[in-house]
Amino acid sequence: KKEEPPPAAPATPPAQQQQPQAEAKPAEPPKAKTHKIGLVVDLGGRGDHSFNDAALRGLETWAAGKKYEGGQYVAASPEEIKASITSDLTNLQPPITPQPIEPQVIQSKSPEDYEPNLQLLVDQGVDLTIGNGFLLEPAVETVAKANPNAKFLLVDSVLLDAENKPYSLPNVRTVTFKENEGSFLVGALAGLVSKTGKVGFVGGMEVPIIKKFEAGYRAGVKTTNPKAETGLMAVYTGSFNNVAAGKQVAQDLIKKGADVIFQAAGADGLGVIQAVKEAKAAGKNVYVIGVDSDQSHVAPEVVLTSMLKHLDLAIYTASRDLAEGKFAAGDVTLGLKEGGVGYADVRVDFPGKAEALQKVEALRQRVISGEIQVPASKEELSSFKATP
Amino acid sequence: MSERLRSAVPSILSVLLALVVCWVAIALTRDLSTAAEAYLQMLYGGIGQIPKYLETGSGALLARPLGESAGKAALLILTGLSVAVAFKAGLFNIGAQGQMVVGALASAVVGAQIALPSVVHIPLAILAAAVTGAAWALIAAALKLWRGVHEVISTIMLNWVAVSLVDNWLAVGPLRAVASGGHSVAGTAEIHPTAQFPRLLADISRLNLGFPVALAVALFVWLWLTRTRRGFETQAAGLGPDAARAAGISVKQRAAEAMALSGALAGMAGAVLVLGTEYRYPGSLAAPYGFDGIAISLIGNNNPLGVTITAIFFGILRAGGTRMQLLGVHKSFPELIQGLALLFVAGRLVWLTLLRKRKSQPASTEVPRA
Amino acid sequence: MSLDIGAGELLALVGENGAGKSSLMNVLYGLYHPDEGDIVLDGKPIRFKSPRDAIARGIGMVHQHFMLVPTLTVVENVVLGREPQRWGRLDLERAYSEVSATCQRFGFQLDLRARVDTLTVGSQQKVEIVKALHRGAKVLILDEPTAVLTPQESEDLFRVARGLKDQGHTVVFISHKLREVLSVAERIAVMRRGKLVAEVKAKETTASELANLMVGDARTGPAVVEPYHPPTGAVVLSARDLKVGVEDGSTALNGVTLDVHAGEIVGIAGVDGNGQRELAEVLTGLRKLGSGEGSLLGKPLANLNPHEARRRGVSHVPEDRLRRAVVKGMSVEENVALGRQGLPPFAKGPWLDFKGRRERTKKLLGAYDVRPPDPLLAVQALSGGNQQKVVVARELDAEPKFLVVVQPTRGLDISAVAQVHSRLREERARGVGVLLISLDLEEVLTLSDRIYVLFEGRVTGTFTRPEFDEREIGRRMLGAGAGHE
Amino acid sequence: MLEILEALLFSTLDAAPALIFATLGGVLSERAGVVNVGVEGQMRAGAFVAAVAALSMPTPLAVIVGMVAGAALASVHGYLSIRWRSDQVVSGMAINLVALAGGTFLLEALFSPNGTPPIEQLPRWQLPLIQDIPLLRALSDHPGLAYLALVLPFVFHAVLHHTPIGLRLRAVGEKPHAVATLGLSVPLLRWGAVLGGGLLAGLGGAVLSTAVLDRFEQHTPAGLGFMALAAMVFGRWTPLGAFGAASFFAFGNALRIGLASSAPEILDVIPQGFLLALPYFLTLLLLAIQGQRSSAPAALGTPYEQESR
Ligand SMILES: Nc1ncnc2c1ncn2[C@@H]1O[C@H](COP(=O)(O)OP(=O)(O)OP(=O)(O)O)[C@@H](O)[C@H]1O
Ligand SMILES: Nc1ncnc2c1ncn2[C@@H]1O[C@H](COP(=O)(O)OP(=O)(O)OP(=O)(O)O)[C@@H](O)[C@H]1O
Ligand SMILES: [Mg+2]
Ligand SMILES: [Mg+2]
Repeated sequence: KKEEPPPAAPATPPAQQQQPQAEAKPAEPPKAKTHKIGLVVDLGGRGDHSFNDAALRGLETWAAGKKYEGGQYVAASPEEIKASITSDLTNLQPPITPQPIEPQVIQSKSPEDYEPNLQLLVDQGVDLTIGNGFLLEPAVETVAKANPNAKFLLVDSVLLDAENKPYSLPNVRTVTFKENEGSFLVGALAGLVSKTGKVGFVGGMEVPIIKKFEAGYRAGVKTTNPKAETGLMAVYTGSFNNVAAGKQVAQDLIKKGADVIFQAAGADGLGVIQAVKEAKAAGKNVYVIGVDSDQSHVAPEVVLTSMLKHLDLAIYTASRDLAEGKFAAGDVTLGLKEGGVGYADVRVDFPGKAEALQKVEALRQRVISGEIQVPASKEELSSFKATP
Repeated sequence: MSERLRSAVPSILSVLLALVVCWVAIALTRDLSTAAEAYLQMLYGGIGQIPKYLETGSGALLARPLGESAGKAALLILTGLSVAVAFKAGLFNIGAQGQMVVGALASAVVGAQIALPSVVHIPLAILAAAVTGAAWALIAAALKLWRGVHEVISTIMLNWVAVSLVDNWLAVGPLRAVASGGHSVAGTAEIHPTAQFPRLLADISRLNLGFPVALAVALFVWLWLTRTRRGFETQAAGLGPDAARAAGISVKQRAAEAMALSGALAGMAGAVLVLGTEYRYPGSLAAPYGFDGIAISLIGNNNPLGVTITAIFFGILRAGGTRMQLLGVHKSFPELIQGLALLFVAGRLVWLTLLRKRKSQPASTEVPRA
Repeated sequence: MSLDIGAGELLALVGENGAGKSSLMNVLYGLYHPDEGDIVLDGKPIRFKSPRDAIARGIGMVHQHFMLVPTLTVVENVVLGREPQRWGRLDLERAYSEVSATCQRFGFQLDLRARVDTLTVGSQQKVEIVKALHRGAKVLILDEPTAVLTPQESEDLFRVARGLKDQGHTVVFISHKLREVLSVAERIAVMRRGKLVAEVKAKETTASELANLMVGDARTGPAVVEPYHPPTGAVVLSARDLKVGVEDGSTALNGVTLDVHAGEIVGIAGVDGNGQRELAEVLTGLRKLGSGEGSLLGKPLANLNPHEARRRGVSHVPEDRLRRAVVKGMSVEENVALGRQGLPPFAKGPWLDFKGRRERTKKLLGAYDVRPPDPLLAVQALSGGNQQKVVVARELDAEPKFLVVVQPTRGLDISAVAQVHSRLREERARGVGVLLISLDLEEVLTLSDRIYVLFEGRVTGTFTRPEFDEREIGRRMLGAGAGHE
Repeated sequence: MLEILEALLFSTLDAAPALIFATLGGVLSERAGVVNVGVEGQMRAGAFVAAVAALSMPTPLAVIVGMVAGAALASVHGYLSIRWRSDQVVSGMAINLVALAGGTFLLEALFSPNGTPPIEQLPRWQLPLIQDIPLLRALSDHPGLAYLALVLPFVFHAVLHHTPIGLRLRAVGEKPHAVATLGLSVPLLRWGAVLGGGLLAGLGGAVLSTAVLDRFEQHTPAGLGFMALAAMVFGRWTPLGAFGAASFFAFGNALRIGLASSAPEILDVIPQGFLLALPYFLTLLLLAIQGQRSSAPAALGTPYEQESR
């Protein structure tokens, strides 16, 4: 094994990079061992304001205390780190603190690149390799089997065998989320906020995971505003990378009277936010609910809240575990109870806000207590009894 | 031979110029040493970490990158040949992407839905991809030959139709893989192990049957084009349709054949992807290999040997380009080099004029137009 | 080369194909640029950078190949480039009135609002002239204006030309038709191989003197008198009442009946565009027969295709060399193989036989004196004459039973012409039936044993060598005798 | 019902302008006889540069800068295809690939891989009278360029058929040699058309990043340029036909979206993928029925050589 300098340090002459670790290691103070953690993001890439940015936040900002600028890492200030932590995690114990960790992020251009990219990180000698997104499941599986001594974290999927049945490997930790539970709460809020009694949902491609968002969302709306659920307009854009398509879909929903729209559509979702922003500017009273990350910064005036999916927390936790030597394989499922999903601070004002938030909080407790079983699919939804 | 070498000069110069331009681009956005290091890393990523290998003697350090390069090269060889074969018949096939999509899907379906011994399963899956790709391309050929619809337009349309139908319907609808417990999986069901290309170096590397298959296909295309009567007729039909017709060659038939072969090659690229590494249709083909094929074909002078060399070169750049990210250099460089190289090749006549020394080498040996 | 053109004269320019007539006129018109030399207009040397300058100096040109935009109307074509405008808008009404004024002044009758592609060739010719006159041309250059006109239309045209001359215009016209040159022009300039070889007054010369001047001393005197070869063999082609339509719906062949026997050369005489091309295409399978019957080498003519034609033993030296006869971008040897690419020595089964091809090509290049004799050279790198030799060599090497040759010597030099002619005679001696289609009546008269005259898709005359009568053939070529068939 | 129609109309009007401009750009270039498969690349250049420029200048000005960028890329195409008589399809594809990779590179180098920072969007015009009339109010609340897109095809049509320059343009695409013999410069006319086409395609791209969105997004224009080619052929190379075809495509897309929200049952019968493929399929069908040769400019794709006949 060998230790390499930080990936983008320009001060390091190329020659040094190939130095064997034997020389480099004695120079290291044995205690504060720096752990290298590699992350392969899926096709959405850096800067999606959503899924991948959440993962990058967990690794770069939280675990390593760094930010990525112009192709290199610089230290992030404590304020910046603090600002990146959503309120539901501020009281986390122990609090989020940067660890001696060096991130190494690789972006992928196509599905067939996942596997070599993961392998490249393993070859670079990282201590933990993270695959972000269910698209990477087959690749993580293969690379983990080929490198039994390396540790892996698979986010957003469990390992699936050839028949697509879940199984586990001794060197892979997987984290999945109960998106339906978070979606349930934002759905409940949407039902309470909607004045027109019409709410919308915009999905990307019609894949099961997005259906899970829809089911939870519908259940939430049904709980607080049963009428709105029957008229709920759910549209799929057919893509995750076409902002304009998302915008057009949202415009259509707004024209048809929707005043709260929840989007789970990758880049298309940014188009949804755009459409709502423009409608607001034109004098309409409309809101959008973000997804994965707190998307309030994209358009503060219209983002009601965001359904948080704490990939950041999952990655941070795994990184910290690694730094503390506690990293263990296994399947982790994060729901409301575990703080793995939730919703972001509601920063916009609307009549009856306090009351509405109270109701949503009450629902949160009922989900956590197990009183409410949030449906995760269309079938479960049909048998779901809303109890306000 | 020297004649052929001379005709490759503009392409070689174009690629070199593109490499220089991109090097300058890295140097400008970062700094000189990063630029130098980035190219070195790209090379390591493409052909193996030779220094480290010499040090450690671990074969995987060479085999792995080479396997990746070979995988990319196989795809580029096939799509490049696809475009080149159509060119030879005077047709511009912009539809390799769509043909690859339908071919990939077909091989994924055959690989997953049928259980057969490996010796039959693999050829059958490849055949399915080739036939589907050919059929898709023949739509464009039919429109061209019977209705005069320019193949550039029809193949662009067919690309969209293929992607819409496959990615937004079949791959997320009837052919979608289902996971127990509501888990999400991308794409279609996994193919049977019997349909998977064997790995040539066991588990060290992803080097698989795809690369030798692509080379064999390139050899076949070369033989067909330069050694057989049919290939000769096809080239004549492409270069001079009127003269070819007067010589008793059925120009339409040769064009349709070439287009079918072109589609079959693109379809096989899809099969190489599915059977070689993905083991399923992956939901969508994010990389535009079909469009890359255009660049590869033109840079490779539309000739099977040139295409193969170009494809291997860019396969190395593509596979190695990922390593540039270790330095924080952008992931788009291999594509940029390829695009610029094509642009410079499009200015072929500029090169020839700059280089013209021999008068008997007419300047008008250009890409045939349809 | 130097040439003086006087104001207000009617000058004819004659010369063989490729003598440089069009090139010279294009230089005068500013379209080509002279490497050396000057144009002197009204005593002042000038340089034309583009036709714009020439037009501004009152030079107008009607090109050998029409320069009209088919999808535009007559008036649009006429005003193109100097459009009347009003507030930046194209003032079509003013254009109509101005153009019709021009037409009236020079006595043209044209439907100004018709799209040009709906007009007859004659009318298109008029549009071209109006175009030039409308630009105020004082010098009008007409490049082979009568090549595609009916005699009637030609008459009209020359009436116009004389009228123009009377109004003080200078008219230069190029023609191959010596008769009309003599009757119309005042002065005649003769070009040969890019040089001016003579200037004569029309009244002081004769057609044969002109012809001698044109072709040079090598061919002075009457053509070699050939003995008559009565047909020796069976009928190879027997065609009855062939009719063929062309793309624009008109009829190109309108009931042609002819026979070709083994061992004779049958010539087709006629002015360009009277069905010669279509006849050749039908007999080589390139064009579908409309109606009529025929047998070619013992099998029906209907449903012939080029492949089938070649299988039966038909060889074809087409007229449009670079388009139909050779494939640009392929080497000489590949072009030699064309048409027989599947047969020995060019192929072995489905495989190409490179060795056989190379040997055969070398042999042919030597036998036909192609220079340079390099089988690997790109065919377009050969000169036109050498390309033609390659084509002739290839077609004769196939040992045809029936040979269709169209314009076989166009653009060839004298020795090459002689070579091709002797090859054709050899083929006849070998018992091949040869159909020779040429616009060069001289050539047809020299080689043929029998001549059919084509006019507007009909045979207007049949002649056998002992009774060849050049004047009568010429009359038939211009339509005399139509309807006798 | 009215609401649905209104949504449909609004959606169409919002999405159509970029496509209309790009299609007109294609028409302009191709009417002069220069094949323009590089529309996609020119749009991408326009979209990117406009968004970058808008970071430091008023957005309307940035749109113009974006147009110039489209023209700059088109000039590469012009240089290769007019000056050097390169194959026009090849050089068009080359600029597409360069714009695709180059745009990605610059985006990553200067901003973030996913897009530029947000810019100030082009203002939307509230039309005073119709704002409150149901249905008609769908015409209000669009950026100024949307109204330009409704007018420009007619202006283009008028220029093409009623001005000298239009006449010359039509002529040069049909028979360049005829134009040359009249003393007009074929290269000059073609250059003008190619650059004009680049300006229009650049405008189409700029619309995407400054009016439809408020930033350049990494995938822009996501194939819209190729769709513009289809619209151009569908509209038989005429400005009004292009307008109709582009509007039809935009409408078809809006209809698909509208159906999903208004009549979700339909999607159970006809899969989304079918509806997505519909515009392209229809274009193919129409081309198959009418054939293409009839309407394309006769000299399209043929490099012009001065001294040839
Ligand atoms: N653009 C050109 N470049 C080079 N050579 C040319 C070009 N145009 C014509 N020529 C050659 O110049 C010579 C004169 O051609 P030109 O067209 O002037 O002949 P012409 O006397 O008009 O013959 P015709 O009676 O067949 O019209 C020919 O040998 C021709 O091949
Ligand atoms: N495109 C070309 N590039 C290079 N060389 C050429 C090209 N075309 C012709 N040549 C060479 O120039 C020479 C003259 O060609 P050209 O066609 O002018 O001959 P020519 O005098 O017209 O002869 P011919 O009477 O046989 O037609 C030829 O020997 C040929 O090798
Ligand atoms: Mg699996
Ligand atoms: Mg001439």
